[in-house]
Amino acid sequence: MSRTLYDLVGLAAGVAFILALKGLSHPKTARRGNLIGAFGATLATLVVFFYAAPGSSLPLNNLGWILGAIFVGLAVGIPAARKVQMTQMPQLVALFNGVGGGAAALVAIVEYLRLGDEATTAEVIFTVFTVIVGCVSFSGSIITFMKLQELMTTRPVIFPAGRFIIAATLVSVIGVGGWVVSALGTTPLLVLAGLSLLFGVLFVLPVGGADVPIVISLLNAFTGLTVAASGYVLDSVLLIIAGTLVGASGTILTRLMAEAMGRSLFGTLFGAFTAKPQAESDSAEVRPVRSGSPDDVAILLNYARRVVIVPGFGLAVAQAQHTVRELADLMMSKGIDVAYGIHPVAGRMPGHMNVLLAEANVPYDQLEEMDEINPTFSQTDVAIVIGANDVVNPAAENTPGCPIYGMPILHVANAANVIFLKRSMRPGFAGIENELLYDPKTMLLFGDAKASLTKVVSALKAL
Amino acid sequence: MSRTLYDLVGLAAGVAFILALKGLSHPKTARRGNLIGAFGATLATLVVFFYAAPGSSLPLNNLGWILGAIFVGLAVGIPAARKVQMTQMPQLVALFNGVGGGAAALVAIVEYLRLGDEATTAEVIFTVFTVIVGCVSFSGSIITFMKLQELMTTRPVIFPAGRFIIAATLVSVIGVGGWVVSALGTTPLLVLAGLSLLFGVLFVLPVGGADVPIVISLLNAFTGLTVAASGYVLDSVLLIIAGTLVGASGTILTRLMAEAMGRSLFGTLFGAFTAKPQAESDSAEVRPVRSGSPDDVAILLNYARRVVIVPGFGLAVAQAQHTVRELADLMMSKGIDVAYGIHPVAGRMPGHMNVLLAEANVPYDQLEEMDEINPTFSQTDVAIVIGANDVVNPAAENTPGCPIYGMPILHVANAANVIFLKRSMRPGFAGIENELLYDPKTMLLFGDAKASLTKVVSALKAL
Amino acid sequence: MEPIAILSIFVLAVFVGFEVVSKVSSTLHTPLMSGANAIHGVILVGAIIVADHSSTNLELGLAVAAIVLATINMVGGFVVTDRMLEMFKGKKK
Amino acid sequence: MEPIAILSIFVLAVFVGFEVVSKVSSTLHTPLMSGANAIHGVILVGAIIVADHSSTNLELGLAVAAIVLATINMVGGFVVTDRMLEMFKGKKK
Amino acid sequence: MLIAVAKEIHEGEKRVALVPDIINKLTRLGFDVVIESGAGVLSQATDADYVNAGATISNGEVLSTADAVLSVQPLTPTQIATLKKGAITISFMSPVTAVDSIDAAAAAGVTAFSLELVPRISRAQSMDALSSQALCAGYRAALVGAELSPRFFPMLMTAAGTVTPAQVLVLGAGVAGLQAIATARRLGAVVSAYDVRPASADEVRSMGATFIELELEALEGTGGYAREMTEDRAAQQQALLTPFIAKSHVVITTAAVPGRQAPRLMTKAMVDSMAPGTIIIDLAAETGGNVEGSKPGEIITTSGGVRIWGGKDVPSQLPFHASFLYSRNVVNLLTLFTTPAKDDEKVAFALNFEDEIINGAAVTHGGSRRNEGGK
Amino acid sequence: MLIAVAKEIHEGEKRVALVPDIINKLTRLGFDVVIESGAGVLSQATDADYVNAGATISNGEVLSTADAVLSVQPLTPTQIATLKKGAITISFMSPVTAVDSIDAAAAAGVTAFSLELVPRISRAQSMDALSSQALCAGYRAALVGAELSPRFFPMLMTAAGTVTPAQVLVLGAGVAGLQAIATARRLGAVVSAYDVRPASADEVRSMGATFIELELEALEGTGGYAREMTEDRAAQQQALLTPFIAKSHVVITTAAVPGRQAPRLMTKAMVDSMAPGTIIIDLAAETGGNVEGSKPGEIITTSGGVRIWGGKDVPSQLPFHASFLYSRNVVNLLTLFTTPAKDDEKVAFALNFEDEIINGAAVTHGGSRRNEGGK
Ligand SMILES: NC(=O)c1ccc[n+]([C@@H]2O[C@H](COP(=O)([O-])OP(=O)(O)OC[C@H]3O[C@@H](n4cnc5c(N)ncnc54)[C@H](OP(=O)(O)O)[C@@H]3O)[C@@H](O)[C@H]2O)c1
Ligand SMILES: NC(=O)c1ccc[n+]([C@@H]2O[C@H](COP(=O)([O-])OP(=O)(O)OC[C@H]3O[C@@H](n4cnc5c(N)ncnc54)[C@H](OP(=O)(O)O)[C@@H]3O)[C@@H](O)[C@H]2O)c1
Ligand SMILES: NC(=O)c1ccc[n+]([C@@H]2O[C@H](COP(=O)([O-])OP(=O)(O)OC[C@H]3O[C@@H](n4cnc5c(N)ncnc54)[C@H](O)[C@@H]3O)[C@@H](O)[C@H]2O)c1
Ligand SMILES: NC(=O)c1ccc[n+]([C@@H]2O[C@H](COP(=O)([O-])OP(=O)(O)OC[C@H]3O[C@@H](n4cnc5c(N)ncnc54)[C@H](O)[C@@H]3O)[C@@H](O)[C@H]2O)c1
Repeated sequence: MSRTLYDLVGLAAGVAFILALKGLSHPKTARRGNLIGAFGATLATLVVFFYAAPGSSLPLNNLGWILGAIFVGLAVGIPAARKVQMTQMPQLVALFNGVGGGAAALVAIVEYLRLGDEATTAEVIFTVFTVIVGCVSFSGSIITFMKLQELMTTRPVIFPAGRFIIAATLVSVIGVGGWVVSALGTTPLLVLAGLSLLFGVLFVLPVGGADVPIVISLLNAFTGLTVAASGYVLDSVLLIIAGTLVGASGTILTRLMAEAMGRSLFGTLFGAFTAKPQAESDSAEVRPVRSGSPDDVAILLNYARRVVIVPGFGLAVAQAQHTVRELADLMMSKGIDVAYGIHPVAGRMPGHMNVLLAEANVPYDQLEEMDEINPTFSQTDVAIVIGANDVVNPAAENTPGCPIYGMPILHVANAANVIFLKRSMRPGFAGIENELLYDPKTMLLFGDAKASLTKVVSALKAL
Repeated sequence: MSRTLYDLVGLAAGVAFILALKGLSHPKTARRGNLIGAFGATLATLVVFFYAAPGSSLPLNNLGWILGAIFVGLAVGIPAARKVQMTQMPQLVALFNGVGGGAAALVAIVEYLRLGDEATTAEVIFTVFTVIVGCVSFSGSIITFMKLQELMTTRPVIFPAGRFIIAATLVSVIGVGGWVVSALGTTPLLVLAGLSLLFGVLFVLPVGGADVPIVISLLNAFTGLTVAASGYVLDSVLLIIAGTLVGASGTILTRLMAEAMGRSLFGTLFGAFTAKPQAESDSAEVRPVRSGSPDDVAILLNYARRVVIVPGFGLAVAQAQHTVRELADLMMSKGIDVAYGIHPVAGRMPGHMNVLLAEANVPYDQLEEMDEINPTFSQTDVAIVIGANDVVNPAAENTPGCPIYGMPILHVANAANVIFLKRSMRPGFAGIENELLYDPKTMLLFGDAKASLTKVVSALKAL
Repeated sequence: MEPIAILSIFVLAVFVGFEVVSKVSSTLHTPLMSGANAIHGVILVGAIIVADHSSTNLELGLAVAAIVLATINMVGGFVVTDRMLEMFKGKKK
Repeated sequence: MEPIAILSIFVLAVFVGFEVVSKVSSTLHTPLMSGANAIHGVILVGAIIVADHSSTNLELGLAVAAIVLATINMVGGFVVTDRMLEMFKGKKK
Repeated sequence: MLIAVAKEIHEGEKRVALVPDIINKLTRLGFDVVIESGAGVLSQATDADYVNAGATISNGEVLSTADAVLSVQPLTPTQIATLKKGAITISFMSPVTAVDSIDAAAAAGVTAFSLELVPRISRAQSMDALSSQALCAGYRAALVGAELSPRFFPMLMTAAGTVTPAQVLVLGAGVAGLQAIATARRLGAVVSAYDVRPASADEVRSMGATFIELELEALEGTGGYAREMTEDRAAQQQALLTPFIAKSHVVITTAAVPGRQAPRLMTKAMVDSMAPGTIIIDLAAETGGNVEGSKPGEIITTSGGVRIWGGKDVPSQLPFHASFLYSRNVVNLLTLFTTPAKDDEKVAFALNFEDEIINGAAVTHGGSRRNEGGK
Repeated sequence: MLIAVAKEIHEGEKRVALVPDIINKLTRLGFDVVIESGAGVLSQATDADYVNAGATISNGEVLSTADAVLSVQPLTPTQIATLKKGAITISFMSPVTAVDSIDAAAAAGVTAFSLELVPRISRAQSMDALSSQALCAGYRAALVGAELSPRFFPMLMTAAGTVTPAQVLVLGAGVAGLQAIATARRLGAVVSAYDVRPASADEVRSMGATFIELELEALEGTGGYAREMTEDRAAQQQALLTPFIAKSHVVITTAAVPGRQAPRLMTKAMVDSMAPGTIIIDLAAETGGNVEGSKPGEIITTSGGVRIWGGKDVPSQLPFHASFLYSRNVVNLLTLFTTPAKDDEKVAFALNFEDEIINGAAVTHGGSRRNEGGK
């Protein structure tokens, strides 16, 4: 196979990766995007077997070892990916990222060993970069995996003088890296690898559980850059393009994730250098809730077959009746089945919701009484609770003695997903906590109902 | 200056061009984008003077000629661009595009002359491509310029057997191109240039006035590709990147333009081959109107300081009251001054508009009576007429004897821009034509008012 | 390849990478990260190349380890991404 | 430069070109076209290079003509684009 | 020149032909305005308000010296007899019902304008008192319907059960009908409507109500008005409407054909098909009634418990705004044939019978009747 | 077990304690239901409707054999004397105004439930007849205000000039006040409101009206009710409200403090500050009046041309739906202490005075009075 053809196939695979990322950034095309990516990767892998670099001959040397190793990889990777539970996916991604980083580091080391003194300075620099970043990614990812899998504490691990140790490690990594470049040699490189692995561990330990996904994303981007660097050393356009793509898109993605989660990227990453031990003495644990963005809500709605809107006093306070109707109309135009579930005492006046919704011209036949709608929640994909609280509070059924005990409620908890639009964690009229807010299937969208709905409408339109 | 530095600067200019196009595709950043592009171009130009290709020496040969030519170019280009009237800009762009194509063709010819027999096949192929496309672009642009400037008829020029002549020309262009590649030589190249110029003329002649902008855009994209091809021949990364960028973005843009204008790209381009003489026997001339897209409307609104909404019966028919309020709220949230101008007999019942707008909760103080609002139109940037017609029809003032003569009207024509949202060119209640629809400052957005408004709202939100 | 060519490719790929993901919605953050992660599994290609080049046992061992890791990364990555995206499947209409 | 490098650059630049303009609103179509048009005026660089290389009068003449045309294209293009964009200037707030 | 406004003497008439806030428009033209004491009191305009607005109040007779007399109801023949020769009077002076007054005006050499006859052209819309008063009547019709109904109009879902919305049916969707639709819809009722004019389907929908399509030919007259029905057609329409009427809680009828008796839309049988507690508002009661058995100014309760409210002087029931709008209509018409005071010239009337509006609306002039048939 | 519904004998009472469509709920539990003939006629329920729904009609006396008697107004002492010992009666039997009946019930060994005393807890909302009837009253208040006003409520821009919207002021924004706000807003009026409870500002705004903030301390009582005002505070409030009242076209007052006279919100001077033609709707007229000079069931016209409508049995003016809602409240309360028929067991009452609602609402039991003060 000619070099030209080989390069062309590599370029084609690179194009496939671009299309894959493009596809993955839109819900409608995400699956197809992933398949295109897989196709590109398969193509790129297959073609190496048919291309013999100048000087060597087909079939590849060590073909048995190569095929055996691939087989082992498949035997480990596929079942792991297949069997993992939905909730454990993030740690698996972390692990996969880590092994990728490890592979890149190993490739760099082997190539370095082979080239020996022939290596140009540029090649050595890229090799050093690959080894450092690959190792950091490997060990860091392992730690994030352990945190997410709860094999270790999810809270920031901070030890006395930790930040000095981390800083010292980083300095030595850089120092040894310089040593490798100037002196060459296998030993310094292995020392470098070891130190990098240590730095990876130290770097991730002080990161708190909530920030871990951001760190994974960052390590992912870095791994991409190591692949690009390997591409330089191995003279492969494909690796350069693929690695750079991942590096660039991963960087953007890391920033987007940090923004979406309301975290400071800087704080997350350099927390390790600034964290002080006393930070450990946290206040009483706050119960976690799942809060989402308008985009998340829009996507849930977009892929629902049936949505029930549950309005309450907050809808009236926000005067969001027109916007809620707009949302309902939009969903209906997408073929989603939409109904309003009206609790008899929602609001602060009998018929409060009717007054509001009639003002927004919501057709009367879309309004369903509590007794009509309650049996339908089990066939409902999303119940979206807009400024209501007491009327969906399960305490009315299971907490004898609480002020609303005995009041019939809307059984939104029977829906597959529950979305709450409210401004805060404050309770409603009756002043009692709503357990449903902490339910794993609940997503909270904080903010004034009108503002939130407006954003959801835009996001849904954009899908 | 080292080759590396020279290349780096070229790459930097390429990046500037990317940023320029990125900026130009968003109203907020468009001007800055253009400046970045200009900066990149200046940088790229200046740096050639300091880089001497291996073998030659600084200063450049023929420096006087070069500087003189640049000076002439500046002396011609700047005043032309400065003085041109807004309405004549498209033809100027066409002209600029044409001279660009001509320049690319000349560069290719000169390089070909210089290289002589040394040229590789690839170089020759690229040269031939550049010469053909550059010449077509040049002569085609000149014809579009003449059409737009009304130096010749704006209607499709179709002559008997025209399509056969065009096809024959194309075949000879390709044939001579092959001849140049296989035989080399100056004469064939000049013949090629001549034939290409002829083809450019023939290609554009049958295009009707309305389609001309699409053709300009296409020629622009092609010129971009010739620049990329020259980059290959001249071994310049900058030219490759810049040319490819223009080629790619120009192609997309051509498609977008054709879509926005509701034209078939294929039909426009290959009209030349399919047009038959009898097409000339057109029906009575239809008066041109300016119709826009929701995006156009949104941009006009976004950059307005004061907008007056003029609702009419069509708003009621479309039941678009809620959507119009949403639009008004959105504009107000952007700091635009918004008022509703209510004509006393808009609709079909006294107070019809009040009933509608009150339903949508439009605050009463945003509604202004005819006598209040009329004097303010001259300070109004955009008057958006939604499903109204008779109440803004100037015939009421200047066509004695027409059914509405003597009725006071809203003087929307005094606003800087008038937008009409209606479904067709049909008249209103009184059944008389509205001259204002044909006014150059009027933009029509066809479609049901509610659907149109919904799109405008989305577009405005996206800005 | 000439450095300027590599640099150009790098710069352009950075732009492409930035552009294609710059407007992704937050629900797709995780699948996108996972997909990108799978893509860098093509280091497998590099691992195979170095395995082919390997002359010592050390080199071969390390290369084989790299192949195993890279395969896990690539194949597992695409499979897990696909699973994550299952929610976007069942859309009627 | 190697063909594969050039091809890669070309392909990536095509993607960049597609991506950056793919969502432009129609009001910007004309300014964008005009801006892109100005950009291909960098053929001026090529024209200067060939003018430098020119050895015959014919070559020089053609090259000089190319420089004139390219300069008009580039400079005029940016200026006219800027004028078109004046409407986006006066935004307060 | 003196413009006089007499106190309305027709029973139940609460409007006044001129409200204080428009008087400055007349005085600015150069007119003097005199108001009979107490003329505005039923529409919330006190004598003091008039004086403040620039009019004079007279406790005695105001007509004999006036150059123009404005009123809502037509002046009686007795009143007309006291007018100056050549004086002008503007009022609702229908050639169908006010024949006496018209004859008297002709005899007295008075130029009488009938607001009913102002042509329905765009330019005349500001003088169109039929529209402005129909607007008031339509609003009242819906309000009275809501007031009389034993049911809520809106839907309300409450802890004590769900109140279903009232079904309101509007027959005749002219100005009054459309306004009745609007008002009933605002209150939350589910409204449907029927009319014979083809354009009305769109107009009804534009108010957010449902239009009832019957498979009957449209009856389009001239000037946007309807034509009269044949008996056969009336029977067909009644039959087709019966099911819609039977399920309504409130029916509002507003159908009219200019210069004719009101069309009969509902027979006794149709009324009897309705449930007890349902309400019928017949705005056309004064011109013969759209509904069999309706009496102007009365609420008739049928044996089936249906109440029929017969409208009488309905706009008068909203006296403040009805007068407000009426005043403007009258003043706009007056201004049409007025040459304002300028320099030394005094204000004067200039009747140009070439003008479609003046020609259409003047029923008497120079001692004889004009415009026999109405339009 | 027999449940009886007597015809209401209180003058002006048009409601009935049980409407036909809820009767199947009682018969399904195992009750027999007897209705005095004609009991439902004023709320559009004929005897035939009751029979169809499963009740029996009695032309004679129905009370003496009944185990439970449902009514709207409290039974008179005479009626109570005819009841079986241990029988149950449910009605509006206010410990403040219906002392005679309560004493009679105690004496007769009857268990009397007062709907006024049902505690305002979430579980009891479906039995909260005060709320359901206040809803009817609030709707009526706004409708009557619109009906009486000589002005349009909505804004209308017409060829004859622009009608400005009515300014409506609602004082007291409880259930009735909020519903009045909603209805007036629907009609297009510009509505503002005032109340003493701190939560009411948000509630008023949630109806789209403007809340009037006065610099006065809030008066929050228990159970979501207001506290009584001191005289000093009353005077301050009156003074601060005067400018708002003076510019209103319609004022609707609904203020109440449970078990107390209605607070005086408007003095005569405040009434006089209003323009002629303005309307005051006093929903509290029966309990002393929020407005000085209001009389229940009458329209008082002041010398300044202001009309004050004094509410009397206001929910009765919407008899169909008021009865509909009331019936459900009563049935829900009854069901609370009913053990339904099952297998061989007959339906029975099981009064559990541990239950907050039963304990709160029962005013007499076992021969003596309970719950002296009201809540
Ligand atoms: N219907 C009646 O007749 C009546 C009368 C009196 C009392 N009640 C009582 O009122 C309650 C009604 O239940 P409900 O579920 O409708 O209301 P709720 O329980 O009072 O809950 C309302 C929720 O809306 C949220 N909210 C307030 N303003 C908001 C805004 N601008 N945007 C978004 N969210 C907003 C609040 O949370 P944040 O503060 O976190 O935003 C609050 O949790 C019941 O307890 C009922 O018994 C009813
Ligand atoms: N107010 C009154 O009391 C009253 C009573 C009777 C008559 N009139 C008369 O009615 C007229 C009122 O003037 P106007 O300007 O309000 O109305 P108009 O002159 O009748 O014009 C309405 C315009 O709306 C457009 N339209 C209709 N449906 C639409 C939809 N769904 N989406 C978008 N556009 C739609 C129509 O154009 P397309 O068909 O192209 O969409 C039409 O040109 C005057 O002539 C007046 O004299 C008034
Ligand atoms: N262009 C203008 O200046 C102008 C001004 C005001 C009104 N108009 C138009 O004039 C038309 C009539 O207005 P109006 O309210 O004065 O009319 P109207 O009072 O004469 O009649 C009321 C309605 O009754 C309807 N009607 C007649 N016979 C009927 C029947 N048998 N069954 C059912 N309905 C029947 C008529 O079609 C009309 O809509 C309307 O379309 C209105 O929009 C035009
Ligand atoms: N949780 C429940 O089950 C439930 C049910 C119904 C009503 N409520 C609440 O109970 C409260 C009272 O309802 P209501 O309508 O029966 O009350 P009400 O009839 O006792 O009083 C009417 C209103 O008058 C107001 N008021 C009293 N004195 C006043 C004064 N001096 N000036 C101005 N306003 C004065 C009160 O604050 C109240 O809002 C409301 O907040 C309502 O939302 C709660």
